[in-house]
Amino acid sequence: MSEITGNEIIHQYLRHNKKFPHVLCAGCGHGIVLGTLIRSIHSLGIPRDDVVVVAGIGCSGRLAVYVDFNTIHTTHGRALTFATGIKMANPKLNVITIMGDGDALSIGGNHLIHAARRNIGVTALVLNNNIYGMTGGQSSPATPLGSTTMTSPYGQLDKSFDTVELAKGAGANYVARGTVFHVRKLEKIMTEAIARPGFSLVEAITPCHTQYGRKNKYKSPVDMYKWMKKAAISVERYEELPEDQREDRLPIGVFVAKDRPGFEERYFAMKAEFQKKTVKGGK
Amino acid sequence: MARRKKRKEIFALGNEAVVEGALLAGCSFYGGYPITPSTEIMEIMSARLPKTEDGVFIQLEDEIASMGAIIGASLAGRKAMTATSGPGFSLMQENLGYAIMAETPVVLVNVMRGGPSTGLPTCPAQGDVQQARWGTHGDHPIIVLSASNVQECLEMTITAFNMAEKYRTPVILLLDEVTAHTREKIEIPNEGEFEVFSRTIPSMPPEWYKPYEETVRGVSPMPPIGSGYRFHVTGLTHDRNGFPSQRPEEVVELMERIHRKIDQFFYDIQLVEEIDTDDADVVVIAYGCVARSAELAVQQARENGVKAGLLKLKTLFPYPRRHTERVLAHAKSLIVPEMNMGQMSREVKRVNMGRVPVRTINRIDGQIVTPSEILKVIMQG
Amino acid sequence: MAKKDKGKSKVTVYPDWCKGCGICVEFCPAKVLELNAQGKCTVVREEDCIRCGFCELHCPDFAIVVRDKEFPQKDKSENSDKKTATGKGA
Amino acid sequence: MKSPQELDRFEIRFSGLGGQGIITLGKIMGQGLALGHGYNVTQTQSYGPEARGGSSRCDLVISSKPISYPKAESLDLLVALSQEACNTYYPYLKSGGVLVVESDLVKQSPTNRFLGLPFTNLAKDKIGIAQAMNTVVLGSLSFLLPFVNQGTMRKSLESVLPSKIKAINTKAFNLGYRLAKKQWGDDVGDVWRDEEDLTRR
Repeated sequence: MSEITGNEIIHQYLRHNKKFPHVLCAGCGHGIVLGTLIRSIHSLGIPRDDVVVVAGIGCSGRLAVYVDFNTIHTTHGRALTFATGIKMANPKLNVITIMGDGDALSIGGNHLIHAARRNIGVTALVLNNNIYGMTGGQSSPATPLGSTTMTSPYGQLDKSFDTVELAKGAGANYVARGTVFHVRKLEKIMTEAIARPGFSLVEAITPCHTQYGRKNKYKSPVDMYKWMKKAAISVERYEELPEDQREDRLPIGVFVAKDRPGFEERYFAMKAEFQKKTVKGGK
Repeated sequence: MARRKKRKEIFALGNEAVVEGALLAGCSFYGGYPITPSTEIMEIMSARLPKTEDGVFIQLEDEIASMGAIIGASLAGRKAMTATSGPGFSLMQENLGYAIMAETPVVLVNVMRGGPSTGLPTCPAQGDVQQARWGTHGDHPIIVLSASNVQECLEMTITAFNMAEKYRTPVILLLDEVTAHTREKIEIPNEGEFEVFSRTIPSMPPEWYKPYEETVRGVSPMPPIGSGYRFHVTGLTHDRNGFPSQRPEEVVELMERIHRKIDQFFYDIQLVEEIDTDDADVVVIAYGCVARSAELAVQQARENGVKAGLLKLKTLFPYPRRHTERVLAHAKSLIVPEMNMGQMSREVKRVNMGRVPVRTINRIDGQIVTPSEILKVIMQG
Repeated sequence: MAKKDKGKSKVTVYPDWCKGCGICVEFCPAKVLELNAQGKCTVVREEDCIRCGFCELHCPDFAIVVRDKEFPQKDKSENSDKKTATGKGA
Repeated sequence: MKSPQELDRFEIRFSGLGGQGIITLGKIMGQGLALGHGYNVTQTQSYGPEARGGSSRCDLVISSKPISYPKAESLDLLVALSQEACNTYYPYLKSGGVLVVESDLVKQSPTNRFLGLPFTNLAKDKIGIAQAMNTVVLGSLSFLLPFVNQGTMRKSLESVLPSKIKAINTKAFNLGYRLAKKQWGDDVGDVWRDEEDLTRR
């Protein structure tokens, strides 16, 4: 490991011909997630030519353009479908998708389920800010019950979707959650997620003060970070809490960690079998 | 011509011939979702591709994902395709637009069935012609090809891949249920008897590479992801480097180039077959399985003393205007039979500009337009 | 990082990139940073920095760099393209 | 291989119940005529609900010239292996066309001019498996149709079958051929041997 740390590493990976600061709002956590992703890839020593960042549409989709990897900004909800094609076409690549909560859970929900079920060797980052930010703050599947948004002016009527439970249910190989307040922990799980075989999902809780916070009693971006600091609790400690104290707490950490071979590994193993047979048959 | 090696003959379905053509063209990636009447393409691919050297087959969760996956595979350097029908084609429109904007070569085979909606799943129709042209939103060029018999299914699939790679664009091959589900004897061409075009890859140092550069041909070289040329791909309007841009001059440059790269090669893209058109008074303009009926009708009309001819469209879009104008030089009337309410006759009328009467024969009952129906209209003079 | 590192750090803020969200100012345990009149982060008590790294890790705009006072310039190209691949694809 | 007889356009429809092997029969015969005999052949078949729901149909158009219109519209030969199929498709038989029926399953023929054999029971009793019925039909038709060369068709049949069931199908094919010759008579195919009858259109 090099002695240089933090943002100096990140600066090396940013596209120097792009304009900074980036387009995201002041205090938006997405930049922190991007920084964390860069440090994770750096710490794994993966050459940048081998990294493919596939982003969806929305605020999170804008991240891809800033980093000097192979970057693809796809259509709304479809990042995982492009990623699946890329991984199958060239399994040597490290394919990482960046999606928002509306992107991954609403319009792209089916793709998420099947990427997990198929166990395709892709790392999915779900940047959950509880809102559709880019389009001006409409409610998303992750918007908490009772929250005020542009499309739920009288309060969100349904319960927010639990990304972790969804991924677990769909059979993902590795499922973890972190927040942009607990950056070191987020970096650790992100690094692990990228290094694992098969499908890994990391939900990063990242606040949107502009579209969500302001309308829901978080006066400044800082208030949202304070909320994360207070609400987040390690999954181990969360499990020990009695039911009635779990209400407002946000378990973070690793929920599932398996090592099942990825879809692409199984596919290419099957192909290798055929090739062996042909060689044998040929003699 | 030199004496050629005997070609292998097989008795194959139209859908099977598509697979043969795709493999000959170098297709090594298929992503799809089953739907009648295109399913055989997928089934045969699932058996064939894993046994080829680098072939990848994957069944996706829906048609949206199928398009996404083949675009991803194409960006990673593969010749990729999918096949679908009716409702699946509707779902593919979203990412079809992405492939146009990101200039990603892919081949999309749509075996048309009756619509709208679930429609007539197992009956033929030609109702997706204008959807193929204008289905995805925005102003865009597109190449749409067609085939009217099983041999052509093979040949036009090869052509579709070649055009996709040459022009860095998605190419749609529109088949119909009849053509796809007819078995016929076809000849598999030997290596060297047909052209295989593969996208050019950049040969300059990566720092100097621009993925969307203005070139003479309008098409930039395209490296596979992971080969050292790191760049950004987006469905947003972008500059020459691929980065999003809203500057009017850059938007115009991009949009004009993606139109121009198709427009200036009409002579290469617009394919037709002319049967007895040279002296024809009555010219039938047809495509797909209806062109077969028309061929018989034209032949029978000639036997009955009427100078009839057939202009068979193999390229539907960009519409072969030049060829139509040539037959208009002497034709006294045009007949456009098709299995829809008149989707291609619009294009014919547009070129005709009222010069000669254009008569249409339209069937939307899931039945093919028969030779006798066409003959009847021809004989009306 | 521990208190023994106190005073050994150089904290740099790039005002062009700072959007003044105030996260660094709020959570800095040694109150090294403040928002200035333009609303941008400035270093006011550099000697109190305990090198916890919070500001650097949490700056969404990559606008803060904390490095050693004694060695302000590091070889920047060193780690840009390490070819020791690990992880999924390798 | 040289075509044994000039054909303008000869249309056959195989029809019956799902599971009788009708599509396979049509495919094998089509392949034999296209690749073995060198004719132009188009084969189409029923798809969709009606194909799942019990009835089955498979058409062949055979010609020495390129075939423009691929579907059968006016049948020269209708093979009906069920009563329902016979009722449905008899109207499509052109005048002078020949009807071949499964004589145990088609109890009421719409015409007294038909050729029948109890194909299913023949397969069951003489071959030992009812599934070989379609091959018995193929054998009979190879006798009936003057442009089909028995040896070529048998070879073509054998080339598409897995080795496990090759012998039994060859047996079924020969049985069909033999019985057709015996029951229908040597001159049964003469109706198409006449040049004038063959060159319509």
